[in-house]
Amino acid sequence: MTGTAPAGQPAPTREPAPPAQGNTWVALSAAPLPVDEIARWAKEPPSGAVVLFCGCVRDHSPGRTGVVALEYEAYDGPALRRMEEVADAARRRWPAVGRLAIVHRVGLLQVSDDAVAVAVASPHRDDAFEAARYCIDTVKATVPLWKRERWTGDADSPGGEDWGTCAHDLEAVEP
Amino acid sequence: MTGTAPAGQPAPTREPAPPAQGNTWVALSAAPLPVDEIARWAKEPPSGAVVLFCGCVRDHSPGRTGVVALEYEAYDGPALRRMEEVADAARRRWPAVGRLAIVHRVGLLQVSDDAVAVAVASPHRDDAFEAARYCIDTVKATVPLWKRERWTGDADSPGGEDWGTCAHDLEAVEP
Amino acid sequence: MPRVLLFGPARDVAGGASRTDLAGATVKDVLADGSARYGPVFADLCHHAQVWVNGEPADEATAVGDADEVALLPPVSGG
Amino acid sequence: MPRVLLFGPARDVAGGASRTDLAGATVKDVLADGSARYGPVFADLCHHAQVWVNGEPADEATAVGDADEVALLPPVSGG
Repeated sequence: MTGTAPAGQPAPTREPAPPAQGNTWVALSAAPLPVDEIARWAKEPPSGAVVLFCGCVRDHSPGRTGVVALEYEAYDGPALRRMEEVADAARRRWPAVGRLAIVHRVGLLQVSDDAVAVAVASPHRDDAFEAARYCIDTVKATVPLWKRERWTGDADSPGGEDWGTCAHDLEAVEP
Repeated sequence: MTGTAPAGQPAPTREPAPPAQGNTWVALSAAPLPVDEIARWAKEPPSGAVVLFCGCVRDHSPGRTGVVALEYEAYDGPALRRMEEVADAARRRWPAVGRLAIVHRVGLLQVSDDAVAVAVASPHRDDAFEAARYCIDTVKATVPLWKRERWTGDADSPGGEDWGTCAHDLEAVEP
Repeated sequence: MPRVLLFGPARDVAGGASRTDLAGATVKDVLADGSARYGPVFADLCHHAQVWVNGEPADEATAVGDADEVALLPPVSGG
Repeated sequence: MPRVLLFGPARDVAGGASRTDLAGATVKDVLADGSARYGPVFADLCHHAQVWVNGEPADEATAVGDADEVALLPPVSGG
């Protein structure tokens, strides 16, 4: 149940590192997300505001309590390209944005592990907040990623494992 | 030009640490903000979303280029109380919010140093984004804090040091 | 035969395989071959899933050959 | 005499001191004493500053005594 890496598609980086150059850091990570490093990387002298969003594994989901683990899989290459499209679309909408990171975890996660991190830096906080919100909303709508949940039972209900509820159709990134 | 600690008012913590109990971490810090620790502290099992905002020192400000340092001073005790009022007001508006941190730096800061960090965790990201935005906006409007800027000169203009521009009247925290 | 990638719930209706080979010169044919092999649950999933060819959204009429990668993408629950 | 705390630009108009003692039984009297001592720049700043007594917003009529802390808070530029 690991991500499938079709011929010519990069597999998820095990330990994502900041890009050697450029203002955009997009990655899939099979290792725990380097959230501290992402937040630090985002900050540059002209930036007065950095917004970091972390989506992390909750101990519950709609209709399920006692969630203990999640497994994420991605259609790796296309997922990375969609994440890059999201970053580009955010820059078109908020041109003042400086550094921008979108990093999504794949593989097996425990409760409180970070599943996705978005960081946006900009001179002013309006842009950073709005662009970060746009990025996470659009990543969730457009990136081919699936999540399988595992939960424990109790006296009233058995434990189990199944795909996430509330699934929705993949959308395209609006230009 | 350090913060004035009137009798009975706590001075800023040199190295702020997470509260021993409770879901709210409010502090003034004379040391660099422990941003990584703040983001980690905010996360709990029921939280699916953490939004961290960092306001940091830019290399420019309205009408000033080459800013190299800032010095913040607070009316310590009342500033802390106002920050606590902001946290309480955020919880009234977004009751699902879990952990919430508001930590502001005082003293001398260099470019890219964090001046203020806000972290908000909640089960869903709507609340975390909105409450974080509310907290930073309301902190800036209501907390008695002043900033002095130091900038270098160039061929056309001399360097200097003065209070921040764009000053505004202190407001009360709306209930 | 095009390589077919099955993601998320799509694997459940194909015996757990994450990739398979199905015959067909168009996306429609490929899906029909999958339905013949894996049964009505597979056919039903196809109605709700998107099909991408070589990493880009495609439709039923898209022509596919041996060098192509067809991916079956059910609704996502990521993030 | 109440203790008077001067913040931010308020210090600049009082010779750089961050605290001073000024005489007066009300906020208004205290500010008048400051204007007499530090001159019209101080008086002018008072028109734009807030005055808090013991850490809470006050107004000109607020009575103050020896045990009280009067703070002069010019417009803020924090954050």
